Amino acid sequence: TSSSKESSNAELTDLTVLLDWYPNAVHTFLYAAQAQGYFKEAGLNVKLQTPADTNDAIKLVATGKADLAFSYQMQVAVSRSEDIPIVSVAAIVRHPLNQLFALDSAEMNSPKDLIGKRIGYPSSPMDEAIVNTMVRAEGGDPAKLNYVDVGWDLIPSMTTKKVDAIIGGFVNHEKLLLEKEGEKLQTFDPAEYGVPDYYELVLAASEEGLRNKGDAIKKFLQAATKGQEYTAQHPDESLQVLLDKQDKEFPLDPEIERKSLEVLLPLMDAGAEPFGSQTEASWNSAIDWLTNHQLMKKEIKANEAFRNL
Amino acid sequence: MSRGISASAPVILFVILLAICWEALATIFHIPHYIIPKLSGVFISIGENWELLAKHCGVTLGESLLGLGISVVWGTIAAIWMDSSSLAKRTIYPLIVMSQTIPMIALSPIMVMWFGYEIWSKVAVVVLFTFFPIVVNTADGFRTADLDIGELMRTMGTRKRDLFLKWKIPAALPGFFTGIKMAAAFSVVGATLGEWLGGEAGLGMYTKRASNMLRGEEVFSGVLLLSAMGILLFLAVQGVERVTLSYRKNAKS
Amino acid sequence: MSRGISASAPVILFVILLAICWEALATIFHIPHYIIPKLSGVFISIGENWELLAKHCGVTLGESLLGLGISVVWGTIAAIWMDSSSLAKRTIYPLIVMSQTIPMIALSPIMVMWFGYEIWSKVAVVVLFTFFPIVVNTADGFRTADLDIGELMRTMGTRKRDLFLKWKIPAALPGFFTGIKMAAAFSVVGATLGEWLGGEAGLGMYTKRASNMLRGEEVFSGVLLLSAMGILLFLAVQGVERVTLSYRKNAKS
Amino acid sequence: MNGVVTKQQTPALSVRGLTYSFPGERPLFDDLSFDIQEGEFVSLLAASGMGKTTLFRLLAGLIDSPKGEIVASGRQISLTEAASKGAQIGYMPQKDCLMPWRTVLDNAALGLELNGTSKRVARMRVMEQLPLVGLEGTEHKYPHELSGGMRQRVSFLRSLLGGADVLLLDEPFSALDAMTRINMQEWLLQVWEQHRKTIVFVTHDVDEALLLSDRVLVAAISPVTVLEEIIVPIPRPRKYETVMDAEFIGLKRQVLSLISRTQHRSGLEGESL
Amino acid sequence: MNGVVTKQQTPALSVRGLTYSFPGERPLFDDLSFDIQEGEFVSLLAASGMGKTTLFRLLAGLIDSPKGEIVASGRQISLTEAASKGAQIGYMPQKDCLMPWRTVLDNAALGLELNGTSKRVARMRVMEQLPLVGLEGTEHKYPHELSGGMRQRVSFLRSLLGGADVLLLDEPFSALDAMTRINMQEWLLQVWEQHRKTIVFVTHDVDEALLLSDRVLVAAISPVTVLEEIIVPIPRPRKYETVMDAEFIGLKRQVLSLISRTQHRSGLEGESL
Ligand SMILES: Nc1ncnc2c1ncn2[C@@H]1O[C@H](COP(=O)(O)OP(=O)(O)OP(=O)(O)O)[C@@H](O)[C@H]1O
Ligand SMILES: Nc1ncnc2c1ncn2[C@@H]1O[C@H](COP(=O)(O)OP(=O)(O)OP(=O)(O)O)[C@@H](O)[C@H]1O
Ligand SMILES: [Mg+2]
Ligand SMILES: [Mg+2]
Repeated sequence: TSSSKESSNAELTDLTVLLDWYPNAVHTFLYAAQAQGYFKEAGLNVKLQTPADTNDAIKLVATGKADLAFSYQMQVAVSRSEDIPIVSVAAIVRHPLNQLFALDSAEMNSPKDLIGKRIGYPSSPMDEAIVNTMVRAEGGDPAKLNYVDVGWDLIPSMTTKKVDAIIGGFVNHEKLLLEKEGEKLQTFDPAEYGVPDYYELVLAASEEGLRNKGDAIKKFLQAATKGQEYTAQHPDESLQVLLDKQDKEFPLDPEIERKSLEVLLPLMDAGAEPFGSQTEASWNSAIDWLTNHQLMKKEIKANEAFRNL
Repeated sequence: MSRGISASAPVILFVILLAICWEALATIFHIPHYIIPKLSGVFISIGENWELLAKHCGVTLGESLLGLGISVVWGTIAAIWMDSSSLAKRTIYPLIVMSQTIPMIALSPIMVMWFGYEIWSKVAVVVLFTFFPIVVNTADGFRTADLDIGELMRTMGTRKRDLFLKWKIPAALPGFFTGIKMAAAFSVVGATLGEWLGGEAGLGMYTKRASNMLRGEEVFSGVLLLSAMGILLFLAVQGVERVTLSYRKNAKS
Repeated sequence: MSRGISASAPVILFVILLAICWEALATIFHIPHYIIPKLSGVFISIGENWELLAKHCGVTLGESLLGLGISVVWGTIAAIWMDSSSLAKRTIYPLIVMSQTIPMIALSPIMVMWFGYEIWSKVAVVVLFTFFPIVVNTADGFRTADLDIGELMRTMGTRKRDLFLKWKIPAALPGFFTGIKMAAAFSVVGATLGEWLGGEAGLGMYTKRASNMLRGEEVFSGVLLLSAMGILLFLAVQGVERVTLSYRKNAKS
Repeated sequence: MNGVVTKQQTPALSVRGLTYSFPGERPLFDDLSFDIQEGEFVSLLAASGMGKTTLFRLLAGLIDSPKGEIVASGRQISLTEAASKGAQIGYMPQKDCLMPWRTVLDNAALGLELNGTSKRVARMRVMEQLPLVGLEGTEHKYPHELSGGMRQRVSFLRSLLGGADVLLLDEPFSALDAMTRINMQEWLLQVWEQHRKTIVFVTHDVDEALLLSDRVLVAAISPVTVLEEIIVPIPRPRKYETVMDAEFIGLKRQVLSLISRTQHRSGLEGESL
Repeated sequence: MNGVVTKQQTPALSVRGLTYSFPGERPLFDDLSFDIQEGEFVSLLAASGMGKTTLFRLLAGLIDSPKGEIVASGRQISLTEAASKGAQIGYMPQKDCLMPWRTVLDNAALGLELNGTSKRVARMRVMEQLPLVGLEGTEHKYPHELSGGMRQRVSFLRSLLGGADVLLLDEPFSALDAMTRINMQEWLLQVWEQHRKTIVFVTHDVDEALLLSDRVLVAAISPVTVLEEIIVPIPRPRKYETVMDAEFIGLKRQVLSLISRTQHRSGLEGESL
């Protein structure tokens, strides 16, 4: 594009962004921004990197090995209570993606029906707390739930009937994959059953990073916002950029990613607010919920956990 | 006894030194506690959670021992079989090598499908980790048994059983113990990995959960205990070896 | 050559049988393809993606070989050191055992911190996997060198260097090769695991992503290639061993 | 007793048309035939490297010979049968082949143990015999703590206690001093006479061969096609002074002249040193 | 040349007050002192298990003795020094100690190689000497393909080629037949005379000891406190017929009477078999 000429001679600032997972539809806006030259225009040289998991990503950002990392609102809160100095700078996906799944054949009407059944979850106490809340909201006794830690194998554990329901799967990924396999699913959104309607995906920076590279991060967010706007307007073109990029490493399934993006776009939309903006209310409710479930080692202040740049 | 202590003095000193370095470096270089927590913090965490840790220790130890036991029994049988039949050797050995080249985590759904989320999936992983060193080293022990002694026994009209009991087995014992020592060290890692594939209890699950909750001290207290468990298993086997192969000790002095 | 083929006939037959069973069972029992795909599907997937797979193969092979090379060099040096000084032995050996008892994935942030996301973090994992068998087996080889030959050489006024070159090294070679063979099998798993800790390329990354996408065929094509790579590395080392230790072959016939 | 008596019995060992060579080597034996009678004491003399040990291994069924036939006590010897046939043959190898993980006591008791004797009884019997081989007090030592000659004696004791009727002894006394050797010879003859064993004895000591044997077999030319036979008609019990007798010296000269025909770079007897 | 001449030179080996016992065992040597003169050929006779091999290992610096002093060519021998002192002493162990991964050629060349001789030259020299030990044509065999006597000869050749001035030979010919043994003896004497070596020779063969040596040292009583000395005044070159001479027989009787004092369950010479 024409704008790339102007910035090509200017000094570019390096910015490393750690993804939450391998590149997929949720990252489309970054690839779109990259392709449209928005980052370069903003004087940035953005490097996207896939870590082993988001726990690693947060630590690497906190130690300055990377500038930004995709993380989860709950994870940022817990990190801060563990004295890991990171701050959420943008809410990327504004609603829970992590929902409770059961096979249609399990014939559940409410999370309460889980009592006496087995629930698979991926080694995270947070997931247990979510289901407990959902069951309690329906008047059930969470103490009667059977949890099975299924590690990495959420889907196989359910389809081979080792468990009756799973928590930890995302509506924009696991659900789509299962449907593609011909399995009918029931999903229960935690937000509808007493869990705060938290931000699923956020971008986190370290306190130190904000001090030193605050400007660059701000510019990055502005460019990303443009990327998101572009994606919303041209979802297919944007997605194609991602798919083409990934073809060289590992081909993504275009059908799945397209559906995923369809699911994601409304959940990423901040409405009247600018893309990524966060509210103290959301943070307060998330922190309260975590505190109630004893998932926080110590109290933290909501207004320190996030910053709208 | 006192000799054992003086023999292990260097490594004890070294470990203490290491511990001091750990604490000092973590303090001096301000290494973030969530990357490497201070050793003191780890010990405090162990102290606070010792009841829970003891329970999880027991679970992991049980899985390790069970898996190790199965590997010892079946590994020895496989080694014996491989030694007694070249057909078996040419079939089993490549398969065992193959089993080691398969990145097991890729097969975790299969493990779970076959063995479920009970103790058996963990035991299966332990077996996968420990079978190989036992078979390889025991088979090696058999293979290097002094052929002249075997010939001599054959002239005495020795039955196959006695050839095994009185020639092959004593000759293979050193290799067998080397194998079990290696397997003992591996078994704990195997159990940990097994727990990561899904499990309710055990130190592996403890560290994974702690890691998901970003609690560095707890992760490291789990790791420390796992490592200690592995080393203790190793030392236990070494102790049995020392007693069993006492004739070798003399041979070296 | 023809002898080599007839010697490996049983295992080839067995593998073919295994392949047929795989295909048949997957078909008959309707096992979901993302848990165990049909073998034919796996081959089709390999055929479709072979260019990509070849690229990833190259990456993983490079990591494995680099790590293996480093382990061979440093493992041998460590074994030599342990053999020449009992202090070193009593210090290094427990540390090496310790290193094997630590569930490495628990330390992945440290690996990444120290070695970054480039090839070095993968190589580090490979080294962690392969160092141990090489050190243990080589040290064992040194330890079992015939002391009488060593004594004889000492009376000949042999310098330390020659004692090593002409006595210890030839005596340790069989153990050394056993160690490298085991390490070769492990190296590929190490590289895979390293890639799981974060990487852009390699068969490990390929299988991990495929597994996340529920693409069983692609997972298994990665696994199959990884396993083949491990076996080929193993066989390559075995080939070198056969040539180097030809005197032993005679000793057995 | 002497050689003439035993001649009338059935052969304990019978070799017919034996031909053998190690793969890729010159043949060691070519169409060799000979008999050892039951109860006979036969010595085998041949230069180093001519195949005595190999012959013993063939007789003991440790190597299969593609050509020729070896019959022990009426039974064909072959590799596959060897393991199952019971302790028909007691072989004392040239190397001592002691088990490093067994003490002197348990090494010597091996043959008895394998015969089905209980461990306790086997040990008791060994303990009784240890003084006879001059090893009293060493029962709890391991082989690496023994001198060469002591190892040889343990090996010898093990073979004798094995209980086989045919003994193949491969240079059993080569590492022993004169005195110890005499004791061993004495004891061996005692066992031979009491238990009516058949003994084939490899030695490089011509005096020893003549003093102990009914017959001396000499292999002179390689490949061995024939074993030259020298019957020792000296009556038993023999005395060590016998070596000075004219008859003995005559036999010795005969043996030495056979041996010196060996196709071998050879010094002649009486050559100057 | 004979023993009397060499007496006037400085000792090649000097042992003073040597006391040694294996840990937890009865002492083998107790305050033992003796000298070996430069250029001397000395044989050592002692019953099996009395400590000949142990003495050699002490002399070669392979065991450290806490008590007593061993001086070779004016230099104190100790364990720590042994490795660095260069090939002062050529030790031929009782076991052959051949390297299983080396051929006959390379095993025999070991000593030369370690002396700094190039591999090529070392091999050439071995190839020249192989016929002298009757091993021509076996140069590419591995030790396990050799007979016991052949292995012993390879080991002997290796020691001789090592180039040391003092040779400690521990039963070098025990596994050899009479003819081969004579050749080896001949060759050994040749080397000894040509290169002015000092040789200490362990054997159980009294004739061999007397025929080869300037002096015979006999250890009769264990623990060894003294080595009885018998000087062999027979002029060189000696002949094998010498064994029939009265002088020789007298010496032999002397040696045997010394040996028979050994505190050992002993049969007397001339006892009936
Ligand atoms: N495993 C083998 N492979 C090849 N050749 C062999 C093997 N074993 C022995 N030989 C050869 O066979 C020949 C006879 O060996 P054998 O051990 O039978 O001799 P021997 O008569 O017992 O000699 P010695 O008196 O030295 O013990 C030798 O030339 C030897 O090199
Ligand atoms: N490593 C050892 N540990 C304990 N005792 C030993 C050891 N080596 C040898 N001995 C003992 O020392 C004594 C002398 O052994 P040595 O080998 O020196 O005898 P030798 O005179 O060479 O006998 P031979 O003529 O049988 O070779 C023997 O009684 C033996 O048991
Ligand atoms: Mg022989
Ligand atoms: Mg000795």
